[in-house]
Amino acid sequence: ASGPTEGAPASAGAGGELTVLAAASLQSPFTRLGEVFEATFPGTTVTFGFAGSSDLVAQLQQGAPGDVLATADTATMGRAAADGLLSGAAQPFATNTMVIAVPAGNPAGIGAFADLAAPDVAVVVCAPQVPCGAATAQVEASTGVTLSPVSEEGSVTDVLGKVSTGQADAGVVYVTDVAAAGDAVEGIGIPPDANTTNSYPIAVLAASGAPELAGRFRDLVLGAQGREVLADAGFGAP
Amino acid sequence: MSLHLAASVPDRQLDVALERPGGTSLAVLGPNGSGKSSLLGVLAGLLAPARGRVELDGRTLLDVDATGVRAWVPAHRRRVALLAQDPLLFPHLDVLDNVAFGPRSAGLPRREARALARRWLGEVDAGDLADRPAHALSGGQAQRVALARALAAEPELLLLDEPLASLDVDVAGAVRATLGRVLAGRTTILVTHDVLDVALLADDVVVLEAGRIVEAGPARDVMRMPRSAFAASLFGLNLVTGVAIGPEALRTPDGWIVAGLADQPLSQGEPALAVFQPAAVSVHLHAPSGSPRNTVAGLVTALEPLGHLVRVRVGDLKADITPAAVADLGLVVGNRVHLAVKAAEVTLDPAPTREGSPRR
Amino acid sequence: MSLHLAASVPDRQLDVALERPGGTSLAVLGPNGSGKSSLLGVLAGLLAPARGRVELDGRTLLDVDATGVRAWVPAHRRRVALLAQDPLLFPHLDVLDNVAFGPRSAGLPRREARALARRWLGEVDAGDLADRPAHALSGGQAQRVALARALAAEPELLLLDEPLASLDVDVAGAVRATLGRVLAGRTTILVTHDVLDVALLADDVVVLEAGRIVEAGPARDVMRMPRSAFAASLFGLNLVTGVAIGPEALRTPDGWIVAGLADQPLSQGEPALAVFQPAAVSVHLHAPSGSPRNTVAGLVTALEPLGHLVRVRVGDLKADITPAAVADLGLVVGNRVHLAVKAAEVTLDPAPTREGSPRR
Amino acid sequence: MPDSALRSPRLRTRQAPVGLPHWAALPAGLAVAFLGLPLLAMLSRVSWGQFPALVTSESSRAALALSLRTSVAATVLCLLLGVPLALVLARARFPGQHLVRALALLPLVLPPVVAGIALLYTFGRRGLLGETLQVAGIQVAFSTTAVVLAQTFVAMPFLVISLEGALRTVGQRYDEVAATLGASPTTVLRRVTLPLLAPALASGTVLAFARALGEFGATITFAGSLQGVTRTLPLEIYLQRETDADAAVALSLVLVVVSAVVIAVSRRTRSPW
Amino acid sequence: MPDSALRSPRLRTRQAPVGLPHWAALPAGLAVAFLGLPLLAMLSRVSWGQFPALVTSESSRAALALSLRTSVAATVLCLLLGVPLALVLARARFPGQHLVRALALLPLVLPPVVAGIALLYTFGRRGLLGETLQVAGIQVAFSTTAVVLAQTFVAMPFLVISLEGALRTVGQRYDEVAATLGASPTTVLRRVTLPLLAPALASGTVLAFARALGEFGATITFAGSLQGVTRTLPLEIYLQRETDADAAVALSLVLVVVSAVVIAVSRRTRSPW
Ligand SMILES: Nc1ncnc2c1ncn2[C@@H]1O[C@H](COP(=O)(O)OP(=O)(O)OP(=O)(O)O)[C@@H](O)[C@H]1O
Ligand SMILES: Nc1ncnc2c1ncn2[C@@H]1O[C@H](COP(=O)(O)OP(=O)(O)OP(=O)(O)O)[C@@H](O)[C@H]1O
Ligand SMILES: [Mg+2]
Ligand SMILES: [Mg+2]
Repeated sequence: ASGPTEGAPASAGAGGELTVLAAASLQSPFTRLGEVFEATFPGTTVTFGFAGSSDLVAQLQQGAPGDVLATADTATMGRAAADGLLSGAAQPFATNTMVIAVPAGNPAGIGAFADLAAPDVAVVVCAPQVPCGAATAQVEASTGVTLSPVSEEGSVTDVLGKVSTGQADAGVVYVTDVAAAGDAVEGIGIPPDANTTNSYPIAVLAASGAPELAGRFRDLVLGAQGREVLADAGFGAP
Repeated sequence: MSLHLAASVPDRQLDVALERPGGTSLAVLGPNGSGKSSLLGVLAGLLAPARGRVELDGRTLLDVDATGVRAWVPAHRRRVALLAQDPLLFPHLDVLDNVAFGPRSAGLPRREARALARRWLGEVDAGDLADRPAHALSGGQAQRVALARALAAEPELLLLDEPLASLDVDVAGAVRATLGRVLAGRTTILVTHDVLDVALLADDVVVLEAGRIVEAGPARDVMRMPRSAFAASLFGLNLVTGVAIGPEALRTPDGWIVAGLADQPLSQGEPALAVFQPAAVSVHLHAPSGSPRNTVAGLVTALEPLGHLVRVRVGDLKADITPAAVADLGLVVGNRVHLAVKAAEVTLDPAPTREGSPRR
Repeated sequence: MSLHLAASVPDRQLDVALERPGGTSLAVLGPNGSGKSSLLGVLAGLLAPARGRVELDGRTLLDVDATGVRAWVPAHRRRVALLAQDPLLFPHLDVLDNVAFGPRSAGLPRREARALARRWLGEVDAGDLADRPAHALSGGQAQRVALARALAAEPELLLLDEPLASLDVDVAGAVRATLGRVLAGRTTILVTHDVLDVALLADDVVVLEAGRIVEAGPARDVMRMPRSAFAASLFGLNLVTGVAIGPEALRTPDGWIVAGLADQPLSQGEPALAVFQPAAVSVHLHAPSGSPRNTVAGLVTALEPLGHLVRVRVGDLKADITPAAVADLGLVVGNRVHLAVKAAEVTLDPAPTREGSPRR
Repeated sequence: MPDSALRSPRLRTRQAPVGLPHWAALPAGLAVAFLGLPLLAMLSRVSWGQFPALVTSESSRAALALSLRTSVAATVLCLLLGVPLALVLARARFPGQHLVRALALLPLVLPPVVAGIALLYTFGRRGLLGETLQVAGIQVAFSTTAVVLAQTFVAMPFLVISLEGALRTVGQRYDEVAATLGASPTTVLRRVTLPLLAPALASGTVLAFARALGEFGATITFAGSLQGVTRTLPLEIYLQRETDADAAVALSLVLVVVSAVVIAVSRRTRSPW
Repeated sequence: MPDSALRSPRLRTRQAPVGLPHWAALPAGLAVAFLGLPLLAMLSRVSWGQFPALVTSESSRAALALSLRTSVAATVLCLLLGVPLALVLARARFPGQHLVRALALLPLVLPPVVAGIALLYTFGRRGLLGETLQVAGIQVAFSTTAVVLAQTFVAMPFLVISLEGALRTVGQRYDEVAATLGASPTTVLRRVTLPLLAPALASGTVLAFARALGEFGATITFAGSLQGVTRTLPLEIYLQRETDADAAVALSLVLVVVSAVVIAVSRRTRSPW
């Protein structure tokens, strides 16, 4: 089947179009890396498709065109691999850990994870069905603190939204989310022994019409420049 | 070139059959709710009869029998135009475009359709309304425009439902003259409550009562000698029914004996009817001496002006006398009077059968 | 207990003022589009005049002057009921509930309102329609129900816009009698195109033309001696205008000299009018010998049946003669004839001023 | 019989309808196919064995019950506020009317998530009215009330706009007649205007109810997602989808069935003329 | 002047309107407040300094352009398919009519994300029509076409339902008159039915356009989120919100302005009666 680069020279190097499908939380670092990539390989155009990881895999299963896939957890990437969507194995390029997000000024005076269990604190977390919720559950298990959240959201963005507007007193999110959210929220760390680490894998897609170029983008992400940009956004090393 | 109709619409209690030679006009008379508009609806294709058959100039417009619908030409392909009782001008078009609607639908270009519309508006004395929005008209103006719209469609069969009902006297006279000219040679069916319409516009008449034709015949015959109470009342004649008690006399259920002239002698014991002009009836305060024939007593129920005469109503009977006579007699409502009519003024006829007695 | 109205509605070219004693009925006559319905609309509160004032029994219903709206009672608090030209029965209610609408709105419990509604339906001969859905009525049936609905509202001022226009003869007669009874002592304004309504239902008459009152007076005076062409035409009278050439004669613009009788002598050179009955006009094929006064020649434009007479139209003039006379003269449309009227049959009067000449 | 073809246009009613153009069947059929095929596709993917368990699971039942309760409440709120607004927009004349009409459309164009944010800005703890409400002891955040507010906000325009269009189409001749018969504006509204509008009112209500029932973005943003309190069926479906898209589709069928029932009921209560 | 109060009910039109009940102003005002306060709250949060840069960024402009193109295309599709469907539903009688009417409501109750899944099941590579389309060389999913289809799918019911309600409210007396004047069903439709429905048609179209413009869930599922190809303004706003909720709100104001323009235009083209 012909890919999105149909009509363009198939050989990598100068010219070509690249479609990168990436988890929504990767939006800002990947956008920067895209600019870097376009500067390094003049004449290439990188188009991003950002969405939730499971959305992306579902779309690929239904034939969405793409050259590179980067997800926010290994489970969804595993689904893609199982479906034979990948060309070669996926490689981890970043990690993320959990953090407590509180509104600017920390009005409820949260100091540690255990404070979240206080009855008058409105805590929001991700639902266990989504990756960040699974991670939160692990933190609960390892700290022995049982939360009674006022809401179990479907995505980190929703948790963050509640916190940044002051609607909730605290939420459990990824470190990178707090970094991206700016002044509206503050992060309160969870000790590494109680925390969980979640790994971001990247892979070239089997249906890619420009596998070579796709490989170069993957290499950029995995390389030093990629590491730097990702670290700026709060991601940890793989 | 002719129209054949037979239809029964049980919902409306309508069950009629009629046959019209092409190019003639028929007036349909009858009380409110007798089915006149429904009859037009069947012809126009707006009302589907349970059974019936309509043929116009050899085309079968409608054929429904017990086995189902065998033929059905939809309204827009019947070439039958209907002026309904309610003007229903298209509210989103101006007057000119309302009238031009039929010609435009027939495929005429806009300019020509408008020119035609202007002509028809002129015919109904509404030329100056052309540029008005349709909703900014008075009742009578709207009716004139609706009439022009129906005429402008130039149909093979024209159906007019009380076309002149809300027109003022002067315009009604003028439009009636126009219609007289326009309808000549055109197959038309006209529903009306107005004697003048019958006299001036109709070749023939049918009278509907409760969905049945109770009388049918040439307009001048029906006007002269109606056989239904409704027609007699409409044409301002006195009609009395009873049983023949001789070749030239009948007795009413009340016991009144009416003598008169009969074209053919009545058969004794058979139902018969007598018709006479209100002007032929004289009013007396005391039973007139001399021959007591054709005299009946009763109470005056109403006194109505009628041109330069006064109409005295005594029950169902009417007598037209001069205002001077009213004054001389000192008549007021409630007076007991005696009505008399000369036998020479009374026409006697066998009573119609239930289905009416079409004279053709 | 009286009504005062002064209103001008420039959009409808309406500019009228009138004063009514309570308990009387006024017939409003006039050509289509002359503003009759608009006048009722102003009284009912459906049409806002640019300027005007309406007072009913001392209550100010409306007062608009150049400075703005000084008083405005909304329609539902005016106690003015309007029977509009279009029946507009509520399509979602049955007939009985349509009629009961007014009483219910006045606060009557459902049972009583329905009982009242049933009574009024009976009055207009529509008692058997009570349970019909409102949309399943014939035109005349709907009009009767609408009339019952307006009457059932028992208003202080009742406005009727052509209440009998589409009723059949028998029902029209019966309803007219009912109205005569119902309207007695009730302040009513009645728009009509029918002479009988004026004769039987109205105390007084105004004639509107192009939004102005051109004639006003007691019904019997206007019927006998109309001063507007429209009223003359409506009441079937001949009306001729001209300039007085003597105390008891006038000359028309055409040069016809008409002599007659005048209540007060005419002043020479002033406008004057002459009124006479069509029945007083005789028709001749040749100029009658003898005194040539009051004779005019013209072409026959129409022959219409009129009861037991025939109406001969010669231009604007009408002559009623017997069918026998028509046959004797061999009259057909287009004949040149001479019309003559005896001076003793002609009433002369000074012509009305532009604003009409109310006789009170 | 050779003429059986002639009988095909059966006239079922006495009142012969004016025919629709024949060609209208083609686009209408296309529309039906376009709307119907996805339903078919959904049905073909449902694993019917799993279906009963999925649909009767505690979380599903809680979500459905909550959805029904909140959607009904939101629809009632829409009627109480939206009908008067539609009347005022269609019948009154006042300065700033265009603005108000535009305002009534606002929630339609706002992405639901943004609508949720805007509601947070308004009724949230730190929102415009937040403090006032807090002082009054009203806690909107993370409550079922918040769900109802979110649904009302997104659903009201459907009622208002479709009702206003219909009001303009009917005109007010019958209202005038009623007024001359002495009916006060309230009586006119109750006994004439609204009954005459019954079909449009019914479709507007169905639209609003359906929109409330399907509401997702504003709810999750403004009210959160807690089983039995704020997690309506669409939110439940969204969560299910994270683990099993086919299960989410199966659950959506429940919404389809509910909507079918609503339509059936709204048809039945429609006035008969 | 002491009587100035008396002058307040100004009669601006000759046709004196039948008054609305006074109390209607209260709920209508509440409705306006309920719809308007969130807008105010939004406006108060926008950092106007950032606004121009945000709104004119390349990605925003691309998203807005795409949104407008696709929404217009979807609205046209809705009209082409939806108007005939509404006509058939309101005017024709056929077996299964209730089913079709229910079908027309379906996309209303389906959570948009599920609608997107259903569309994928239909037009996706492994969908019902997927193979057929693939053989024909047509790739629907994840293209701009997919955006238009998703928007059409969710927006059509708005047009159909509001139009059907209005059609039932107007009745067909004028259509009958037109037929007796010789107008074919097509002519009747074009010259009578649709012009008479103008107000309802306008509000239905506005509803459909607005729904298409705000569409998010079905688009992201069925079409993806590729800049310039499938990333419409709501998707762009969603992405913005990942990092900066206030930026997302500011961007939504663009949608609000676009909708205001659409309403203004739809008012202008409305027939004048
Ligand atoms: N739309 C309708 N649905 C059901 N019945 C109707 C409908 N219209 C009229 N009818 C009934 O059918 C019968 C015939 O009505 P039709 O309108 O034909 O009478 P008509 O002779 O035209 O009377 P009118 O002189 O009052 O116009 C009446 O009993 C009437 O009540
Ligand atoms: N809704 C309207 N908008 C604008 N002008 C109107 C409207 N209705 C009537 N007119 C115009 O106002 C004038 C007066 O109309 P009105 O309806 O009062 O006449 P009318 O005397 O009742 O006539 P008719 O005997 O035909 O009913 C006419 O020129 C008419 O065209
Ligand atoms: Mg009729
Ligand atoms: Mg009038």
